[in-house]
Amino acid sequence: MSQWIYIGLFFIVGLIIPVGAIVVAWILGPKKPNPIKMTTYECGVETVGESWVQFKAQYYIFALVFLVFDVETVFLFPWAVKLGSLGMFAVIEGIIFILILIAGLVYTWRKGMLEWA
Amino acid sequence: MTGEQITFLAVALFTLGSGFMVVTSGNLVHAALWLVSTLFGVAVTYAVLDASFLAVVQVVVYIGAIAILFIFAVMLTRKDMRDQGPQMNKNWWFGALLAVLTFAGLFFLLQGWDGMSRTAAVYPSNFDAVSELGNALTSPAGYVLPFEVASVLLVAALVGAVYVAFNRK
Amino acid sequence: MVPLSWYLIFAAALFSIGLFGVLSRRNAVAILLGIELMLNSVNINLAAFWRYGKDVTVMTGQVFAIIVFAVAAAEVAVGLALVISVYRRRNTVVADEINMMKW
Amino acid sequence: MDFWKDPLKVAADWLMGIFTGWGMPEIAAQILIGFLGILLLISLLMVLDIFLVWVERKVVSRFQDRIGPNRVGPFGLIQPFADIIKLLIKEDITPGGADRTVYNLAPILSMMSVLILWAVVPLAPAILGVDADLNIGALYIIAAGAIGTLSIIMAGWASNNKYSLIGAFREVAVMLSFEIPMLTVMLIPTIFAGSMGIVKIVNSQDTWYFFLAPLAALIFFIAAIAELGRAPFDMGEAESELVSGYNIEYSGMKFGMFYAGELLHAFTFGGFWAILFFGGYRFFGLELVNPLLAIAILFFKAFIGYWLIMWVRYTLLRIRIDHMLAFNWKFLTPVAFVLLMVTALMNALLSGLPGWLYVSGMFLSNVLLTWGALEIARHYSRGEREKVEGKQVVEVGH
Amino acid sequence: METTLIWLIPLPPALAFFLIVLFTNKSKMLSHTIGVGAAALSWLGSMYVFYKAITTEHFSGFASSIPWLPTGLTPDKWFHIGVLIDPLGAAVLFFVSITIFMIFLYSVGYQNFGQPDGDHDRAGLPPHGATVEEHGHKHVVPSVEPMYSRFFAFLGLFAFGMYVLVVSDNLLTMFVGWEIMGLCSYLLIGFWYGKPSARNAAVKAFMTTRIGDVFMLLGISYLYSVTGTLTFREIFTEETLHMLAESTTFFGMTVSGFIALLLFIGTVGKSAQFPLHVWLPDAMEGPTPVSAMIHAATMVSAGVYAVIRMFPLLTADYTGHGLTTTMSIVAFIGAFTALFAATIAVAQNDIKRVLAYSTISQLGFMIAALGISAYIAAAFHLVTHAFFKALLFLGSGSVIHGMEHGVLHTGNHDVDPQDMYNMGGLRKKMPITFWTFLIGGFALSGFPLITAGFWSKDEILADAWAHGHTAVFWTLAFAALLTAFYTMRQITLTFLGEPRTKEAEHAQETPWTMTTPLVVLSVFAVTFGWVGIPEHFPVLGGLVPNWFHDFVGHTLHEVPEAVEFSIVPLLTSLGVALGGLFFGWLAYRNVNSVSEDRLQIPFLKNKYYFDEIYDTVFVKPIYWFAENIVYKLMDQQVINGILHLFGPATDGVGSFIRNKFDLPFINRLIGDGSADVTYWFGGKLRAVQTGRIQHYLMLALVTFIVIGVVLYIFVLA
Repeated sequence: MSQWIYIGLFFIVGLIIPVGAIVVAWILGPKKPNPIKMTTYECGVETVGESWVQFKAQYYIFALVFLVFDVETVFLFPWAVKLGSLGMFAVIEGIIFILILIAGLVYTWRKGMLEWA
Repeated sequence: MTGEQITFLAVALFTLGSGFMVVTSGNLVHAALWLVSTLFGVAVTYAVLDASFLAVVQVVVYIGAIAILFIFAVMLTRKDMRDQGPQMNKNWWFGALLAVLTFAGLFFLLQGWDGMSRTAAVYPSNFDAVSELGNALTSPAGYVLPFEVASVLLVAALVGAVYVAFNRK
Repeated sequence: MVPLSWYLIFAAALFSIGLFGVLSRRNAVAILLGIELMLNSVNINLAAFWRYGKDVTVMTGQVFAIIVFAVAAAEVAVGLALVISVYRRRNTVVADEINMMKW
Repeated sequence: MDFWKDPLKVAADWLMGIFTGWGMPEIAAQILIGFLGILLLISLLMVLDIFLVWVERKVVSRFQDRIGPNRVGPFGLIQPFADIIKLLIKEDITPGGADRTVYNLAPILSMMSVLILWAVVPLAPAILGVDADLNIGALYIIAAGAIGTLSIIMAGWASNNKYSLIGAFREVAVMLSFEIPMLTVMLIPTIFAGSMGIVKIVNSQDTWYFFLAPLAALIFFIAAIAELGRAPFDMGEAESELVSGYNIEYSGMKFGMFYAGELLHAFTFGGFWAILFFGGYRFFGLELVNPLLAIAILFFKAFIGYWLIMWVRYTLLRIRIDHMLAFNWKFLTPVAFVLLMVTALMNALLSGLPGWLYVSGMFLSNVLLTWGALEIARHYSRGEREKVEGKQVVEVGH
Repeated sequence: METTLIWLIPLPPALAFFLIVLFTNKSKMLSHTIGVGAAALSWLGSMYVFYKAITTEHFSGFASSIPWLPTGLTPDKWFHIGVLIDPLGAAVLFFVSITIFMIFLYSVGYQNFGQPDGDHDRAGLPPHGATVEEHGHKHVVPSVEPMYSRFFAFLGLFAFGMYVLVVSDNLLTMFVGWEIMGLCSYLLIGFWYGKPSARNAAVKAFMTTRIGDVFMLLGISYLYSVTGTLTFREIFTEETLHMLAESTTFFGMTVSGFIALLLFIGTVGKSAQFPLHVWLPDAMEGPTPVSAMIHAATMVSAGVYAVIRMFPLLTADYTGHGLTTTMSIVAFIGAFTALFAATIAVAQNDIKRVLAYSTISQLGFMIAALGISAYIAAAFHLVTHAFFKALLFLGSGSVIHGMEHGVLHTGNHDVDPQDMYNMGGLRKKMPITFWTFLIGGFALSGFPLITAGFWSKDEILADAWAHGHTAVFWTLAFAALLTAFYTMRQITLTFLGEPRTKEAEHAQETPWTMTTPLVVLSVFAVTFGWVGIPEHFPVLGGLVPNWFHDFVGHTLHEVPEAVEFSIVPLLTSLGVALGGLFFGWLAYRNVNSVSEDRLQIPFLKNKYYFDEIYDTVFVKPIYWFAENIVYKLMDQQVINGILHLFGPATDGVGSFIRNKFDLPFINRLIGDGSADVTYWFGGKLRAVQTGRIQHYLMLALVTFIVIGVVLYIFVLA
């Protein structure tokens, strides 16, 4: 618990500082908005069409693959912590675990999901 | 009213509030972001519960991966940035009613249970929950099988998801 | 000292909120968001039971919670994939319009 | 109690005395002191950050054979402060279609995600941050990174601009992808130290883990650069195509936050590199002499890391995003996994052997693995190349 | 050692299944190698276990179990699953393993391994034959089954189910095996899903057996809720049985009796007893001999096996005089089925349907035997029957295969190779098949003294007589007469006389993979009877000790004493067997076409119109139901599930009542009432069927809450 109090403090301070900076800037800075300023920046060219661009499915796939591997790797942390004291059995276990991960990776790879475009 | 209690109440209110925003806010990206704050609240709850590992994993997995995935999915499944049309279906009020009923029922059942007012045992100092967790997850006497099966499950999910959504055939 | 009941009621409330989301959102993604809330409430319970259990050194609660993490991840992955594939075929994510499975 | 032995401790005790003297309850006083300490630390970090701006500009100009800032103050040392003032008094413009809340929140979170990293940095044997009994330090780093990722996608989405959105997507995709090898190699110090606690990791580094797992250190370094989104992995803000990526719509202090955040982040990761693989504040017992010295050692190591990052940044060209991701998923991640397996195995096999044998075994296994991986990669890439350009005759010596 | 082995026995076929399905399904060679190899492994294992069993003194069983599911129950918080091979199990394992191994071997030949691919074969249809060029002139040869590998995969899964059922020591895993077999029979009956008849037969079999299984599951759950365990050994303890026998439940039956009845209904479904027998004859749509033999020798025996297993439960409240309700029901159904199926079999012309009905009737024998507590006789007949019926089916398959040769040769495809009236005189063409078939037939009809069938059937009759169940005795005796009769009819029509068609002339003997099993099985069909000769039998009695009796007897707590010998049943069984055979030969020795067959009574030929009855009573209304729902849904506008459910439901009740009163009753009585009811249900239920996940969720939740409240109010409070 105790150390979490300090981490909480860190979060608070970590919020205060940037907020403070921005607020100060907001106070000091001039405020003369005009339509031109407010337009979306496109190298001075007029914005064409919705500023929404078609989302490339590939990004989603990477996020998907990441999600799975992220969870699995996180699973490995307790294992890694205990590895020294548990001996060979645990090692084999973990290796099996990782091999299953790799199998997943290989599948995605073979399926051509890791290709861009 | 000890500090711990105040902390808990604050966190709980924050979490529930964000949770409510998740299910009510019209803009889906906002909903996803509210989900993030809810998840963060839950993470803090874990921290209050001394479940350090869970707290961190909560942030890593949920905020780091799941929330991002949600945001991506929202962007992938929308024609433009803004949502149009109502976000609730016609009989949302009935859903609300059921939710309230459920809560009432749970509450009713819970306060019938004698273990409710139990308070936590003192957290043993120099007790390393993580390595204990490692023990539980990897020792044959513990939860080796769930541990391995979980990885299989995840790989299966990966394969399934990739296949369902994006098979290029 | 916080009694166990607070956590359980907190979890129950979160669960109900999620349930409401699941039952009454039109957007399938939003429904999944609700499911996430419900899963989290379950996890809170598990953690609370671990902490308030007879013996803190028995990690069952946490292990269970971690498995739930895995399940949640799998659920999100597959669920969203389904939503997306539906979107690609039917060009909608509104749950009410995904109702071909009638007979 | 000698002030120079442990100044902060002394200061803390002094404050404690004062506060309790004011009739403040023990616990509250502690918290207040902690708060002040953290405030001090973070303010110093901000100052350091401002200084880093100068360093960066100097170094880049030297790399690019320029002089860099040299007008304001000696060696242009005052330049960054001028910059800060400019940023402060600059009008900050919010684009029309922006989603204000999210738009304003993003830079704050971005900065915060860097600052909170320092919560787990053990500065010196006496000043352990809060990590003294936090047993999940390694994961904490990743968790903070997750918040950073979130801030980026928020910024990109909220500023309602094609470029920023694309930039954010790329940035996030890269960060997510490279998080996997990073996590994986972070497991390796964890294995050696038998704990995720940063302090334990540092304390157990009688031999720097770099010598036990050079490959891991290398992978961590690469992944860190990608996490920071700096060249050659700076797809998120590919100036030539995306102007400046996700933060394109930001101006004034908000932009400053992103900028400063990035610099400090780089420095911090230099620090973590040092902590995980180069013994943190430890330097042949020198750290025991005086905490300040220990801090100096840590910062020195961090600086070296930071300098390497800069070196890479200003030397290498930007890599195309598909190459970048392919590199990660098809090379880095598998290698990291294999490395993890090998390390676990070797660790189990070699344990009990005399230290030097253990170390050399580990080292050799790493070297072999690196060599094998590179060989395979070369073979593969040659195949690819031949698919594209037909058979090539590679003369020896070229 | 043995116990570990027993655990391992079921595995090879399962592994084979997965291997074939996942990896080797491309290569026929590999697939059947794996399949047969797996079967062989299990067979060896079973043989070893069996050997161990018979060599142990006063063998009472190998058992081992592991804790599997934590249950809230005290004192032992775990639900155990395990394996148990007691004498009965050993005997069953013995014949099951052999027969299964034989099927695997046999199917290699039957599915024409090694033949060329068919000219126009499609997956899902039987092979049509392939034309091959052979030095100049082309001629048609059988072509290999397109889904060869899949077939072996299914067989493997089936074998797995059967072994699981046999070795399991508790009702749960036994039921699992039971269901796996149900699935497999569905898959194998519908193996040629290209044929509508096969599809329908598969669905029919599945549905019919489901009816039984539901009851069985009910019985199991009830048993569990009463005793808190499902392990045989724990149920069959004195006090448990006593407790069950003492307490009474619905309809004034004892709990034990009631549970036994429920379980028995499961058996009725599985081994095709009287009300639910309709699926078995149609099951002959599957790839001829193999799936047929699954439905003759192994799987349907499983039903009987289940009852034998549950025998202590069945007879828990049996005091020795006066059958209990359950037992009399069992006895009645068994005896009735035996007779009734036999009568149908007499009029069938399809070589396999005859056997199918004879199977039903023989199973009836066993059930009846159990009903009159003739435990050992039933077990004995189970084993012998498995052997000779397997033999007969494989024989018929071989015959059909031979006939198909003929059909292919003449190229006249509208000649049904299964119709016995197209055969005749095959004894010259396929001698091995003939002799083995003859042995099987005699065994089935209980040819005195030498064949196995005689001894087992005789024992049943003797038991029936000795315990004075004369009704059962005479019914069975008459059934036995008919059995002998139709068997001989079949043999005469198929093998004796002269070929009645060109196809029959060109029939030829089948490859060794098919004939070997025949020979092997025929040996058992004869010899296995000798291990069960009653001591008190004149002359032969005591020459060989009644080994089977002692061995299997030890399954029960006290070995049931052998029945007093009496001359009546002996004479009867001699009479019926010989008489039946003789009349069969007499009546059919020179029948040349269906028209001359005096027994083609439409009533028998159409199996007492059972399919038709079921069709009108059950099937049609269900069609109504479905049609209404679907139709209504079509023009149904967007519904707000729950909201509208409440409205129309009440309104529906009102209109329902109005209809009830408005329409004249007479109209209802002669009009199809059931149809209207279903119509009404459909009309109301359609509101729920919106296809919206959220509506389903809401409905589920509402139900859940309601149930919860009800439970709380009426149970907890």
